[in-house]
Amino acid sequence: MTWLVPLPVIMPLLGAAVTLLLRRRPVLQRAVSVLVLSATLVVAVLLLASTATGPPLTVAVGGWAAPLGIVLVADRLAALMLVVSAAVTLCVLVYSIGQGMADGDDAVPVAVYHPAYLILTAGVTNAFLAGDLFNLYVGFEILLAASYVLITIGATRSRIRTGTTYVVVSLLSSLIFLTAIGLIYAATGTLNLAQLAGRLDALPDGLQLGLQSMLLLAFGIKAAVFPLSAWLPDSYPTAIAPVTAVFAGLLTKVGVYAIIRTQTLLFPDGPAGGVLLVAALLTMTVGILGAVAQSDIKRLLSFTLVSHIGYMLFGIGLASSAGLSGAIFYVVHHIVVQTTLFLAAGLIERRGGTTTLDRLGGLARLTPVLGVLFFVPALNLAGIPPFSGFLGKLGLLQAGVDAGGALAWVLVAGSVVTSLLTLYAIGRVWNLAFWRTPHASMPADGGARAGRALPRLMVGATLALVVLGTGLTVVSGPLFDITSRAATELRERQPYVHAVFAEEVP
Amino acid sequence: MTAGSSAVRRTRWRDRIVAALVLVAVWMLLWGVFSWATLAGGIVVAAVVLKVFPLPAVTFAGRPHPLGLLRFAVRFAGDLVRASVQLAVLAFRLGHQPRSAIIRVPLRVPSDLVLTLTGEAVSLVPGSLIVDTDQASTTLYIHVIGVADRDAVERFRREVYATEARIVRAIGSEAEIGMLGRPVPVRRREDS
Amino acid sequence: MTVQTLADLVAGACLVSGAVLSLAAGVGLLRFPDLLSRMHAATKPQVLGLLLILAGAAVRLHNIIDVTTLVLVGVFQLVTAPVAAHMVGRAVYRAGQARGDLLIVDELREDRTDDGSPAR
Amino acid sequence: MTVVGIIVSALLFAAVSLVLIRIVRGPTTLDRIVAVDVLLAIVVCAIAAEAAFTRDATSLPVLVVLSILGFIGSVTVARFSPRSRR
Amino acid sequence: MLILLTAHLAAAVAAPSLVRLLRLRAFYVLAAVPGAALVWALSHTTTMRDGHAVAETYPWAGQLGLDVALRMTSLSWLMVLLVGGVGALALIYCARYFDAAEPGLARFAGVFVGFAGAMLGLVVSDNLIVLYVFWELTTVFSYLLIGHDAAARASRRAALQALIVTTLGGLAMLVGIIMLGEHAGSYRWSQVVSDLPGGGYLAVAVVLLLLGALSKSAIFPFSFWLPAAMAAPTPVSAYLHAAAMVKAGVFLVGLLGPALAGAGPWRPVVLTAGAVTMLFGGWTALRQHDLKLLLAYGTVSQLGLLVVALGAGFRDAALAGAMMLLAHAMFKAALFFVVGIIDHAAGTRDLRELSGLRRSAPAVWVVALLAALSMAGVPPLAGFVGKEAIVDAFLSGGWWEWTVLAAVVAGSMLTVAYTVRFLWGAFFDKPAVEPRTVHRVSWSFLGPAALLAAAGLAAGLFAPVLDRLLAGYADTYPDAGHYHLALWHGVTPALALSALILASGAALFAMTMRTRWWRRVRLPVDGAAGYERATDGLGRLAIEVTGATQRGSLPIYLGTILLVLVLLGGGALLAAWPLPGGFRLWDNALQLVPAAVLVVAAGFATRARRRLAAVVLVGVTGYATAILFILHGAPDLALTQLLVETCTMVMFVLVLRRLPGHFSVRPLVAARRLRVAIGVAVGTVISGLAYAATAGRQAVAISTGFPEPAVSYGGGRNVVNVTLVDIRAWDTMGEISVLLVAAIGVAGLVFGGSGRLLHSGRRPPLPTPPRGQVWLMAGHTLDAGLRSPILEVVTRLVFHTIVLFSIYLLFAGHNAPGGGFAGGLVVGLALVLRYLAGGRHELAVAAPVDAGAVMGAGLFIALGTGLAGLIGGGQVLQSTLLDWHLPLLGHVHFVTSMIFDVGVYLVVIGVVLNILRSLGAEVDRHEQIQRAGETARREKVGAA
Amino acid sequence: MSPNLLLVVVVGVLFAAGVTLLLERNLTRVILGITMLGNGVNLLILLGGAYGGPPIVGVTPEPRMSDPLTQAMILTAIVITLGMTAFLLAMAYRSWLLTGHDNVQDDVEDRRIMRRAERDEGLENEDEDGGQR
Ligand code: NA
Ligand code: NA
Repeated sequence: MTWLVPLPVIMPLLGAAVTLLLRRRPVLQRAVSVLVLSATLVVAVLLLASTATGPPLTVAVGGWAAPLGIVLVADRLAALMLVVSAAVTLCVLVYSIGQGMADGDDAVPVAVYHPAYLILTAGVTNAFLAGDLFNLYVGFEILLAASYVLITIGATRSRIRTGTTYVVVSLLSSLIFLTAIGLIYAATGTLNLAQLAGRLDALPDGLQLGLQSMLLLAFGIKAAVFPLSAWLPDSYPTAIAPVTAVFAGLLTKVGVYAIIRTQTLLFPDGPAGGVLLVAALLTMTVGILGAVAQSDIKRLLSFTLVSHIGYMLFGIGLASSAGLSGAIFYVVHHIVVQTTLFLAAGLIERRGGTTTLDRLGGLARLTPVLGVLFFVPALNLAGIPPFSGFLGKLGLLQAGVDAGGALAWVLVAGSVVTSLLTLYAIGRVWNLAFWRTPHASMPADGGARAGRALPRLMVGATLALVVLGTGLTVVSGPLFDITSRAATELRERQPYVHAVFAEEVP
Repeated sequence: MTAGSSAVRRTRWRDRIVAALVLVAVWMLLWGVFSWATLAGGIVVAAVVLKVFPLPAVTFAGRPHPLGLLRFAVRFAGDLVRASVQLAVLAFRLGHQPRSAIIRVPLRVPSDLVLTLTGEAVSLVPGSLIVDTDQASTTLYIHVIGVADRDAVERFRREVYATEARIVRAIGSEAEIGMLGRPVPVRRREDS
Repeated sequence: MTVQTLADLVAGACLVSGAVLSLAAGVGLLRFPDLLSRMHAATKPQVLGLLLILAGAAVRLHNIIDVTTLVLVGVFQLVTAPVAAHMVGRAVYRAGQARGDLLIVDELREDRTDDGSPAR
Repeated sequence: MTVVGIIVSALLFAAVSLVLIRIVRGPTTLDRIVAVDVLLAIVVCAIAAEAAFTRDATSLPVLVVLSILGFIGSVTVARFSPRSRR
Repeated sequence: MLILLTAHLAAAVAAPSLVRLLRLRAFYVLAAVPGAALVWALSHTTTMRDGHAVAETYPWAGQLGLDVALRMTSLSWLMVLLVGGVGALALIYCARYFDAAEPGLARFAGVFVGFAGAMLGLVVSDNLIVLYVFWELTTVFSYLLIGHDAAARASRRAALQALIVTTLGGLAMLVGIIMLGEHAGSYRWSQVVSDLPGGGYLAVAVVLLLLGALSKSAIFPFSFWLPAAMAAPTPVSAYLHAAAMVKAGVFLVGLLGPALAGAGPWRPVVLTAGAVTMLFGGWTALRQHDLKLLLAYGTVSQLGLLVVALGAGFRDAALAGAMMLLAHAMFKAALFFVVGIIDHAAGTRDLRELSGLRRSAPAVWVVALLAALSMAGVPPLAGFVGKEAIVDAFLSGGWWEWTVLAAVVAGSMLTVAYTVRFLWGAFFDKPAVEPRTVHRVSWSFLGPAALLAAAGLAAGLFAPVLDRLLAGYADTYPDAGHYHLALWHGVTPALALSALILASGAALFAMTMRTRWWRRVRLPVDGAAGYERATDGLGRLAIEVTGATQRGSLPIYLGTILLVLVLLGGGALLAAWPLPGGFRLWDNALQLVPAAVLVVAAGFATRARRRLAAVVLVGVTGYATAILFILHGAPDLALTQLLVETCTMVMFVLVLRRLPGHFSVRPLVAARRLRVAIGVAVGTVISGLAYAATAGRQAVAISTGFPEPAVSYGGGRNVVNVTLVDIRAWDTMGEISVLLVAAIGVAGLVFGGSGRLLHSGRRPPLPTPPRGQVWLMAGHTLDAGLRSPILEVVTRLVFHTIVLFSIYLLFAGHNAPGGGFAGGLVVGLALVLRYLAGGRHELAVAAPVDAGAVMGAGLFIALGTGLAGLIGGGQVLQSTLLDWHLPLLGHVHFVTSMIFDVGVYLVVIGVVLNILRSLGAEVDRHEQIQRAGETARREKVGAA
Repeated sequence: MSPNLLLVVVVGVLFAAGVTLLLERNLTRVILGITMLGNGVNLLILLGGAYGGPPIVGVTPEPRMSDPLTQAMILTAIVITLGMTAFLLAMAYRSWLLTGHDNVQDDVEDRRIMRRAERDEGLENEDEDGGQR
């Protein structure tokens, strides 16, 4: 089975190479991309099937056994993230193909889009699989570099303006991450995560705190944790819909993943847990107030994105098995749902010509299918039962109540308030964009005449994600089994360390 | 195929082989190992480089003249040392503002290669600098520092012609060497 | 006096004189009144100074692999340095940075056309 | 050789300092570019001198790179510097 | 039960198609589903009479304590009857109420059935979380139902208001549920009751649970959302008020009461809120003109009564409450149906405009009368039985009970008064009003109302039967009650109070007809205004917080991040203080030279006002860094750094040639100082951390284990290169992907949003070169003023040599400084030279292969060696050492990882080429186009 | 390991200067700031590895070798920085092409909300009927 482990990175990169070579054959490019990501999904599912009950799978790249070389580790958390990310990226890819075909690829130059998208995917999977701190950095760089390209695709004025914010902030976070790596290597002489787990423990507390803060800072920017989050709502919404969707859904979660990984493996008893809880509270509340204040659907969704990162931090900050399990479940849920909502927002933009609440209206009647595609994931996001958002929140609230303590109770309250305000924000969108009498600028004939008919492939991809998000409710039992086993594995640390050092040194 | 075209082909092959030989030589110098393996590698690499990046052939009208080359090298080294010392002195001399001039030197041999090599040689010697060139008339415009008066300027002009002559005598063809005997070209555009 | 000591002496002399030429360049670069004059100062460490130091290094390393490399370095430097000087000098002149008051004659000005290049 | 080393280092350091002043002062970009050219030449000298003192040739490829490609920077600036200052 | 729920779900999903197929008749079909629930419940009547429960359990998410545990006991049985019965009737009513052309009818039908299903699930859930799930589902469905007529602003606002208020309560309840569930270790109510916490924990949980129940049931101060929800179509109102939604809260009070009524805050909260609601609702109902609103406030009042009864905490009150619950469902649904009929028939619901309906619609009048009298509590109707039982229950008690009794009596008087007002307003002749002519009301339209009104009569008459069935619930209270439901208990104080209520209620109505002063009496607290204030306040808060945190300015965002860095890092340094000693000033005194240069250049770079000056100064720091690398023993780094520095310089110049020479913005002094301050703080903290981290190293670096296997396993002596192409080849693979994608991005940005990206396309043929020696393929295409024969000739002479050198670096790299990166960059710079000497056409011919293809091929090769290792049975990127002894050539040593390095080499070439094509050639083209445009303009101006 | 104080100072200076430039509004300065920060980080990584001779077997004895791993990391970082610089420069160019300058502009939507906050206003687009406006 271990031979499968590098494939989720290798295959998309290979796809990128092939699509570059096929840059004049759009049809083939699309086929290669879909094929590659489908295969990645299959591999991810196989990895999850193996690790769900078994030990982590590891690969010493090039035969250079840990700690000398780079080791790739697929444990439960990583495998789960791989599955979700592969599924989401595949759906978004199909959506963007639909969009590209409908637009004659004017808005999405295929020659750039497919290689960049596939490289983005490879970066994400690499970050999940990295068992080496510097390789984690490289994974981040891959996905970030690709994201810079994708967020500025089309190079319009607004995309350049907002893209600059995104790129510069991300570059700063990369620099901070690299600084952290330099400091950690200086202090420990190793990069291997499993080995770091032991060596960091031996360092004095103050130094540990310094190293931990630098990592948290770097990942906190990527995950959009308040007060490091303000860049996100400014930069995501202007990109093309599939890009915004996959960024919002996936990229922030890679940051969250990195926080989970380093917090549990490297700093399990680190002194920054309380900081995380405070950050969680602020992220939740400031984020959702931002959402309430917005008058554009995509910006509003971006703020809810920030806000709900707070939920995940809440679980991580609790550091209990239940908290981590809830956080991981929430990550999975949020990847799917936030992506879906941004795809739906893309459809809204297509149908209504805008995502500004000022000028939208009557979508529920004009395009009922769009109503379903938005309403269901919106309720899911707001944590309305029986959707997965509710289940994730439930897990976190249970963990919070179990933990007790003033801060935990404040966070329970904060979570509840955030949930309500999310519903309020979503409800406003629904009332204005979907229920209100259509604005005069809205074409009434299903959009066909104005060229605003919704391409089937786009609707289909969004629908698939809606179904996937709803399906999380049905499989929540087994899924929570996996997340709680993943949480246990994370907290025990030993399974990971043993798996890494099982290989022989060359 | 005419005889003329086959002659052209022969010339082209000769140019290619010369180019390849230069590359192989550089290759050997880079490795510093003079073995058959290095040589073989050099030939392969040179061939690949020339094939992948084609460039117009450099056609030498003449051939290297060892004596001329030696004469040129010795004179060049002498000039180099002399000028460097002069200029260093100039630099350290406080309170002195050196005067300079920009002069036109239309070369006698109408060849880009001669133009370039003369220009390089002149440039390499401290105190003179190619400010501009005119390809059509093979003219160098040279900035000279440390010239006190018109006489010094003319002296320098003669030195440039001497350098041109040494270069042509080192690598030029018979025809080119013959051109050196021509009078120094005069200015064509007095009306400007 | 062994061969070794003699070699070191030669190398030392080369190195020190090369360094002196570099310093002279620095001084000239700072003191010469206009840019074209400074450019002449710049030539010294690029040519003679460098050649001297390379020679010094060659004496010290006296290993065929390294000496060949040093020869190449010297050749490459001799080929490329004048090009840079020429291109910069041309730009300086065309940008009007050549100080006319320091020039005894300027024969290029007589020949210049609108686009900066000399007449054909 | 140590004495030579110290002398050479001091001379090169002094040279670098003067060049740096020119780089900072300018006043034009071309001034700075000329100074950078000199700086690079001094760097080549320094690396070669270091190789000479330590008898360690590993940095020679760096010299080759500098000697064959170092001029590209200034040629680029010169090539694209504005026609006149106006 | 799961089958019933599934049937509801299926029907809800199928409903839209069904409506499209059968139009209005579809409602009859759909009515069968809640009808089936009714029938199913009735079939379990004997089970309930015997005090047994019906239970089913299905697994869901065990980790969360979630299982679909369904359990029907006496109280839930009653609720199933109501939910199913009223639901079925409401659907039947819909078939007549709606016009076939009603917009959104298909969706409406589905949502309605879903709503019924959610309500059904709610009442039969034993797992409290599952109950909450259905609870919220009813909220969502009611949101959609209330907003059915979404074109009306009032509808939308009312729907959102109901959604928010009930969800607020619901979330509080959820926390309460979790508190109880986590304590008990189970979420099944049947198990939670056996392991209740105590003290403040329980009190908090109880308050939270009640918050949910009371907000759902529109109890004061949450009453305001229910009347506003009148915007919904009448069948929805009927269902919402009679059996669903609001009844959920009442049901929850009833469900929790037996176990939690003893908890501290329960009775004060429930009784106070219920009593106030009762009075407030009745009082407000009394002055409504809209019949529907009158009924709605009536519901509010009745809900108060129900909450008081079911939450009082003892058996008799609970029994009375259950009876009242049943009675209310029947008469309230019937009355709403009637209002809907009146609205349809007369075209208005305003009682000031209605007159003479008693005569023109006698059947409606009879049905309405029957239901209304039940509401007023007139014997022998169900309402009477329930109300008398309540009065009786509170007669025997302490201070709380007497107070509540007074409220109940007063509230009932108000009920009588607004009942009379309803009847008078809807049906009686009014002198000043023109009698309404109405069209005939069909029996099928009136049927559901009639049926419910009749059921109210039957329930009154057969009260003792109900007594046995409902006692099953009431007896779950620990205290021993004595009361039995019946029409006649003899002459009791309760009977006297009932008579008093009826009489004074009628008098109150008469008073309201004569005087007006009471109209000015208002409750000091207005929930609706509170909601408005809250949402306004929320909006303000959101704007203020967002305005303060979301500044929209990149420098502020970066500054914030860096300040956090200073705080966290500085804090860590303080914690680590004092830092260990044992430092060295330097490793090598020569380091002082580049260090000094670097510091000076860095300082001046921040102050430079010219773009290129800043670039040059930063470049100097880069060169100084390279020298520091060499002095540290890192020639590979120095090599790459110098090449990169040159490339960077070229790129800067290529871009900055188009930008103005000076920075346009001159920063303010204060802002500049702040920036410097942050910079110094960051520098200090990073220095401190770097010091602390380095000084803190105890363990041996893993890289000390590199050199030996680098030779034996990696086949190379240059450990850095072996690290790059073998030990950490995986990183390198990622790194070339980064480069590649960045280069694609550069092209994307420069070429703009066109699909031509990376396509070299068909080039127009170049002009034929002039005769004579040609040095470059396209040098002659360059402007005469830009050409330089010296540059061309030298380029021609050294180009191949540079490329050759790059190949040397590529292959020598395994054992000496060099490698694929350096080699690729060298080729890239060679191409730069071609471009500089010959212009953009020269670049195009210099590399006739497409940059994308070069990059793609390079990546492909690198990945190929990775996969080759895997396919060869080893690990991914595993390399193989090959040693041959060849005749003549001698020993040939080869490592497959060198092929990987070739991939790297190609990618880097492609990257530089691509960047050059974009920032160089394409920008040239832009410039040419722009200049051509300017020339054309100038000529036009000149001609004019 | 005993830290090299000179490098520690140099790293600090590069960070300070880099941050000062990074916080500017002008994209060219920002890019330069990032370049300097990149150099600073690279030297910081270098600082954390052993000092010594070039890590080439046969040239430097093993115990005296400088740390090859930090060098591999720095090499990767240098090359990545090159790619990023190219990309940012292209952004600056594009920005100039579209707007005539390369200054980073503030976000329009955020500014609007800040203005509302200053004027003590509430939410925009209260629920009105779109058709009626
Ligand atoms: Na010269
Ligand atoms: Na390998």
